[in-house]
Amino acid sequence: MASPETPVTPPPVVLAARGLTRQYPGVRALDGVDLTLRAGEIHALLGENGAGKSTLINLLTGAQPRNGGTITVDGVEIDPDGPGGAVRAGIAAVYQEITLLPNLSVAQNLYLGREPTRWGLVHRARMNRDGAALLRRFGLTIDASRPLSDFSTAVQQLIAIARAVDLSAKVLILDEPTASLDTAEVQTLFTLLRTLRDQGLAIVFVTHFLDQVYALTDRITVLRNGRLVGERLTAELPRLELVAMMLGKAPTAESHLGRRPATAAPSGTPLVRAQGLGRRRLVGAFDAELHAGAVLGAAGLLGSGRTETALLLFGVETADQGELIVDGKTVTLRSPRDAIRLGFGFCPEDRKLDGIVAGLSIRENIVLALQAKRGWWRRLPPARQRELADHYIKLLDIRTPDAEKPIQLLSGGNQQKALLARWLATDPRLLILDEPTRGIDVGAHAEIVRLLEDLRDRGMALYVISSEIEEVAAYSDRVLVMRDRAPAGLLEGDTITPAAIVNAIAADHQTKGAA
Amino acid sequence: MSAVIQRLKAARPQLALLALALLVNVFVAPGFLDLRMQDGRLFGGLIDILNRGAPVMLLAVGMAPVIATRGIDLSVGVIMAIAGAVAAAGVNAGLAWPLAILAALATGLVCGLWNGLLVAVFRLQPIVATLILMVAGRGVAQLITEGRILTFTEPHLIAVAGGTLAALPLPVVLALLAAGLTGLLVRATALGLFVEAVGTNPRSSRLAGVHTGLVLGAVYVWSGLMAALAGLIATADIKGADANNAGLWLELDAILAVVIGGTSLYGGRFSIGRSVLGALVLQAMRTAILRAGLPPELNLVLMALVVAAVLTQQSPAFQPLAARLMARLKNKEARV
Amino acid sequence: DSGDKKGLTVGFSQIGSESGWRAAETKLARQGAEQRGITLKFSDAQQRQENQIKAVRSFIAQGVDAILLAPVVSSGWDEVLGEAKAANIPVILLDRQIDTPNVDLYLTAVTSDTIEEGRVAGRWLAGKVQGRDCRIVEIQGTVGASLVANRKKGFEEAIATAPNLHLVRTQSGEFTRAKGKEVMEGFLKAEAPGSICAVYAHNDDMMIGAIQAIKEAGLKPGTDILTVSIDGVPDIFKAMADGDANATVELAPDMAPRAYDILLAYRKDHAPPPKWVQTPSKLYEPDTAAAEYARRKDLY
Amino acid sequence: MMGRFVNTRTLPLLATVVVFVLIYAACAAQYPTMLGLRVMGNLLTDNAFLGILAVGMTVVVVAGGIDLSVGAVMGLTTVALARLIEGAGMPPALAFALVLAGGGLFGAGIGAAVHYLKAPAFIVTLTAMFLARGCALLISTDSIPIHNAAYDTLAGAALALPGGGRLTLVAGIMLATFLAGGVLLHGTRFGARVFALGGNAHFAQLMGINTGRTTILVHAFCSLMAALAGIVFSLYTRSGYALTGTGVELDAIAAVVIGGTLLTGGVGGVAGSFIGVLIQGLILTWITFDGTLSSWWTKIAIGTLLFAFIAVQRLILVVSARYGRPGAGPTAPSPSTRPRPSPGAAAPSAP
Ligand SMILES: Nc1ncnc2c1ncn2[C@@H]1O[C@H](COP(=O)(O)OP(=O)(O)OP(=O)(O)O)[C@@H](O)[C@H]1O
Ligand SMILES: Nc1ncnc2c1ncn2[C@@H]1O[C@H](COP(=O)(O)OP(=O)(O)OP(=O)(O)O)[C@@H](O)[C@H]1O
Ligand SMILES: [Mg+2]
Ligand SMILES: [Mg+2]
Repeated sequence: MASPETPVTPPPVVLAARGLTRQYPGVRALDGVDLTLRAGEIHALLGENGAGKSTLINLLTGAQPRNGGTITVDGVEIDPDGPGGAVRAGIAAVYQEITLLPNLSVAQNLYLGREPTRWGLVHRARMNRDGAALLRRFGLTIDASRPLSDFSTAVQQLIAIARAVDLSAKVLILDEPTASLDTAEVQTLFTLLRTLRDQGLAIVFVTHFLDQVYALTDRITVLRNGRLVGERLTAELPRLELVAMMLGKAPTAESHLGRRPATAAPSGTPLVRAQGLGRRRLVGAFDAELHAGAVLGAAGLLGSGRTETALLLFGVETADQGELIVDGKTVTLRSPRDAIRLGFGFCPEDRKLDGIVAGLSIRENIVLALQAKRGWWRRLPPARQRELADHYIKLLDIRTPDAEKPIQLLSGGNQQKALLARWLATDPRLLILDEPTRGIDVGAHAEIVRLLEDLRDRGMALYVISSEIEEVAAYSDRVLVMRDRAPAGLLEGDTITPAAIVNAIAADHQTKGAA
Repeated sequence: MSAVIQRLKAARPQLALLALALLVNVFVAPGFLDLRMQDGRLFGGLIDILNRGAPVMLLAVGMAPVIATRGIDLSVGVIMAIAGAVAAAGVNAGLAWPLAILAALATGLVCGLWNGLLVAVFRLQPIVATLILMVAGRGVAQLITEGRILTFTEPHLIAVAGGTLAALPLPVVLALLAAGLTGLLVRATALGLFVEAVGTNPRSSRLAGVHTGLVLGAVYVWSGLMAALAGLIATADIKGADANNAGLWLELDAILAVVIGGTSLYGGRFSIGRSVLGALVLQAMRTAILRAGLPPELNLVLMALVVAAVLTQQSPAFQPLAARLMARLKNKEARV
Repeated sequence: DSGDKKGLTVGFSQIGSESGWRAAETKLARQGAEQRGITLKFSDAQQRQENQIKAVRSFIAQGVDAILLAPVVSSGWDEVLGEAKAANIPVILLDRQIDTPNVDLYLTAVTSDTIEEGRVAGRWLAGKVQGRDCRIVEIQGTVGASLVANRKKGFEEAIATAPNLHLVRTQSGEFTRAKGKEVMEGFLKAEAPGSICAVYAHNDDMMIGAIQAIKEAGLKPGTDILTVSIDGVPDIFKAMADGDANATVELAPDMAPRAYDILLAYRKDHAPPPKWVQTPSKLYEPDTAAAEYARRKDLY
Repeated sequence: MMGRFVNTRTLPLLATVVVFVLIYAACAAQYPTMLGLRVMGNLLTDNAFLGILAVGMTVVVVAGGIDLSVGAVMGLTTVALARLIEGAGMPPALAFALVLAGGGLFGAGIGAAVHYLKAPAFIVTLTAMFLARGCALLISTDSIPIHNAAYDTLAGAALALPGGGRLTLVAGIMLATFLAGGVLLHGTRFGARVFALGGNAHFAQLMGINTGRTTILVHAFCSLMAALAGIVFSLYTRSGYALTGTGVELDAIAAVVIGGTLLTGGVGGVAGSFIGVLIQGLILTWITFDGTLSSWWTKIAIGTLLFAFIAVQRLILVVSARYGRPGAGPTAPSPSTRPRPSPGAAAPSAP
């Protein structure tokens, strides 16, 4: 754990927010919260899902109007009328969901609104050059003139960070920037953030990874239910106490994952078997066996093709080689509906684009897959829908006043839980989960892992893709390791340890390119 | 029961608008609200608005789900013309009237299927996909009538517009039935949910197992069917199929009605009932303008002003303003 | 592939196909061309002047022998007709006059007098009511369409001479049956029952719609409310024969055949025809309606 | 090598050009006169106003909006010009400046309504269309010829091309407008903002774009173009008429969409719209050259050709997506999990 030396005289306050309040219809998302940022510090903003972290950030940048409170920068009160105003005041932010524009090029995204010009026209060549140079500082060597949509979530995340870093004069705010990054990229980012800190920037850092909090930050502000719990120096706050601050109670026994394998090793005929399944230009042929009551984990670097294996298994993409055998019969999946009919479920990784149906209520989002499975004619009676929704809201502890709220009003982590509920409601035989714990807070994280184990023990087959290697190691019966869009190994039984997985992933680490 | 109250509450802005529009009518034509019974049929200003508004009500009933899927159907006016032409040509060629009506409805279905195919399977942008039929379809209708007004005397076909059922003009009954049936179809089954899901996020919906193509196709087919019914009414009303003018620009009325009914052109939530109210608001405004006795050169400007007022009233930016105004008024009252 | 042998090639830029009358004019243009061995290049402008200009330019580029133009508006033709003149292609206007300082741009115009049409209708009405007080309602064509002002003006001129005639309401029926019906319904509701004595419509289609509205209001068109309209389409003759309508002013749809004859004569003896060949605006009443209907019903 | 130029951005444009050339070749094979500079010159002159409208429309559509009022604004402009020059005796230059300013203001009003009322552009501009058309009719229901020496000079100004063809001033204005529109959209900061707005208005705002100002400017530009189109039309016909341009907005939208611009916003450009305009002009020219189609067959033919064109364009796109160059390394977008702004592919789209 890095323990930054505490300076004798506290550095000057750059930004002071006092009594920030945000009232949504029915929810007081933020209630009189204070935040003090000092020059040259990295400040962790922590709290459970729905605690109000993102809301606080939205108020700081003026992305949302506030119902009360003041913000001063360098002692001068500001009233940002929008992110544009905040940037002028020296504040830049990376929001929780990537808010870049997929229809623009990488360089255009980096320099939107402040493009270099020559003779009044945008100087494209220079913009692309500068953009590429900027990204190289983040370890990315890419052609900045290519459309943003060509790049993976991770790369986009880095681009968003690069943009904000380049924009921020005084304050840099990062809302869960590491959620979709892997270890190497996280290290690059941290090095850079430390440099920026040393140059006097104030950095706000939101995350659910406590390791990262201790590795990087100097000071911690904790929120709970929209209220300020306290501000502490990282070095002086023990881990357990921090968790207690966040949860409002002492953490239950294991906050750390121990390996709890299935009661019996998977054997016999698997429920689903993929043999040489693959698709040209998507992912190379891979084998996978999914047994009832067992977990197959998938590990790999970003862009290694784990998501693509899930897409083939769920019929989102149609395989053009190999075969898929379900219940001993070869099947061809042409659409997700085919997979659902076989009793599959799939929680995609990008919850905003592929997961939630934003305009609809939490209830409707939860029942959607089950209803689609039943067909349009056999509508679930409203009472049954409410019952289901309430059941899962309680089971998964989704923080919401009621099931009729539009789902986009939930905090990110709670949306993720609602999506899990959508598939649990269909009672699937095979559940495919792509990054199920991304953006989930410490408390909920353990709960979800316990839930997965529970599902497994009740006989469900699980295929879990996760970037959190410890987690994969903890609950998997087998681990499929992917590299460069092709399978790179299969770990089984006792050989599954975090170290072994890392080794398998990194077998030829040098080849890992930029993207 | 509470569901009904909830719906009425949701429809408050539309109901308020309708009341306002009717008030203007009363002002323009005294005795507008009188209802009288004659030969087993109700007569009166309100009935006129329902009756004249029936075609656009039908179009709006078909258009609302289309718009909810983030689509648009520009071809409904033309489908009206084609369906009318088919029915008229049918009875004039000696086809029995039920068959002629069926043929007209089937034509609407086929037109809708074509639109649905282009949107759902070929993935054309809805506005262009339906523009194709909008352009070519008028020609098809004219081809059937050879550019003339095909008049007919088949009494049953005429009764589609002139008949009476339960003391109401048949078009009113048909429009209300169609609205009711559609409402039932989307709300008593899961179709409504699927339509709204597909309109909000097609990718998520597909991943959740919704047959997005089928949903998309179905809404256009339904819209075509409703348009054909509207076409039958319009044709029966003038006892002739006017391929050149039937349904001309009515697609815009239908879209306006749906939007006044509170459905966003960006897809998602929709309401059949409120769309019908939207159509009635439009018709009431139109009737008022027609009867006001002002020079016809003013019609368009009046229409623009009225719609602008509606837009302002419905705008979210206006709501807090209105609330503040109301509060201030109340304060004043209290003080007085 | 034009101009082979001796046959003439004529381009015809028609306004569109917005009404039965227009369809009849087009049909007669085709038949007339066939009878005279003329190759007709037909172009439908769909109500748009720019399409007509495009069509005329295409005709010029193709080198047709003559151009018939039924202009959708009266102004804005100088440029393109100048091009036709430069290419030595005679242009004959059908249906409507154009507004130009340079009448050399076209050979002749075969049109009716649209103001006169309104006057004929007005005069007939004045004669019909014979000094009784009469409240008239008017159903106009599409606001802004070039006929509308003239048909209104002529009618107003004619009734201005009779102090007993009052034009009480006017509204646009957009030249269509459905709108004509809706407008008439409105008139009947807005005016005191039984107070409307006559209705004047700018075309027959709107009148047929209005007649239906009058009937549905429980009145007898032609008796309780007098009707007079313009065009002379078959259906109005039928209505007259049935006693539902009183009068129509004919606008002869055989403009193109007349133009062909003028053109052929001009090509033969090169004597320029008069600048305006006016078609008659004849008023028809129920007495001849049955016969006229029989004569016309296949023409349309 | 080609890879640099043929990418997801330029492919739809390329497909459009290919189809245009194919159609032109087919037409020319049937009517050799159509190859002449005269017909080509006419194509530019006769579609000049549509082209100018399409430039404005492209910008609005790229910004994620739509403008149904352009035809009416164009009509209003012609009448206003006729009234000002013919009725009030105003010098044309002043009248032009006045109507352009008026157009810009009108558009700014539309933009403000769209932004502040949060009303869909479709409905706001539909209302604006009623308003503009209504005002035009209030100014005059008759068509007013413009007799003015300067006007005649401007209207007649043309570059003679070989073969009896002419490149008229109005055609030149149109070409210049496309150029200017291209520079504005693809070369300036404003253009970048327009694309950002169309890509995702909310994200654009979070990235610091003043979306309100951009929306207002975009609509102001579109109406300005409509006013310019009105000037061009009034030069073209030397008159003003209230019903000018009825239904032209749909032609402009069709041209823009044919040109590969997505109605969902964020993707497109003016070059495609130019071809879109030419294709529509070509369809009409071919129908006139044919000269045998009845009124109804004309409509059916226009619709069918429009469909055929779009179908071929889609086919080219689909085929090249499937068999085209392999994905650019491991970071190629996976077809179904990424938002693909590939043209024409967006299934349901907001109008
Ligand atoms: N637009 C909105 N309308 C209503 N409620 C909202 C809205 N946005 C957020 N909320 C509510 O405000 C609360 C705080 O949400 P916020 O997104 O700030 O949480 P968070 O701490 O960032 O959580 P996470 O770790 O899951 O990202 C939540 O209860 C959420 O449901
Ligand atoms: N939802 C997505 N978001 C971003 N990029 C995606 C997505 N799905 C697929 N891709 C593309 O596919 C490539 C493969 O990366 P992808 O993220 O799918 O692999 P992965 O091994 O599943 O990684 P991750 O850890 O992100 O799940 C990416 O580089 C990206 O271009
Ligand atoms: Mg958050
Ligand atoms: Mg992935």
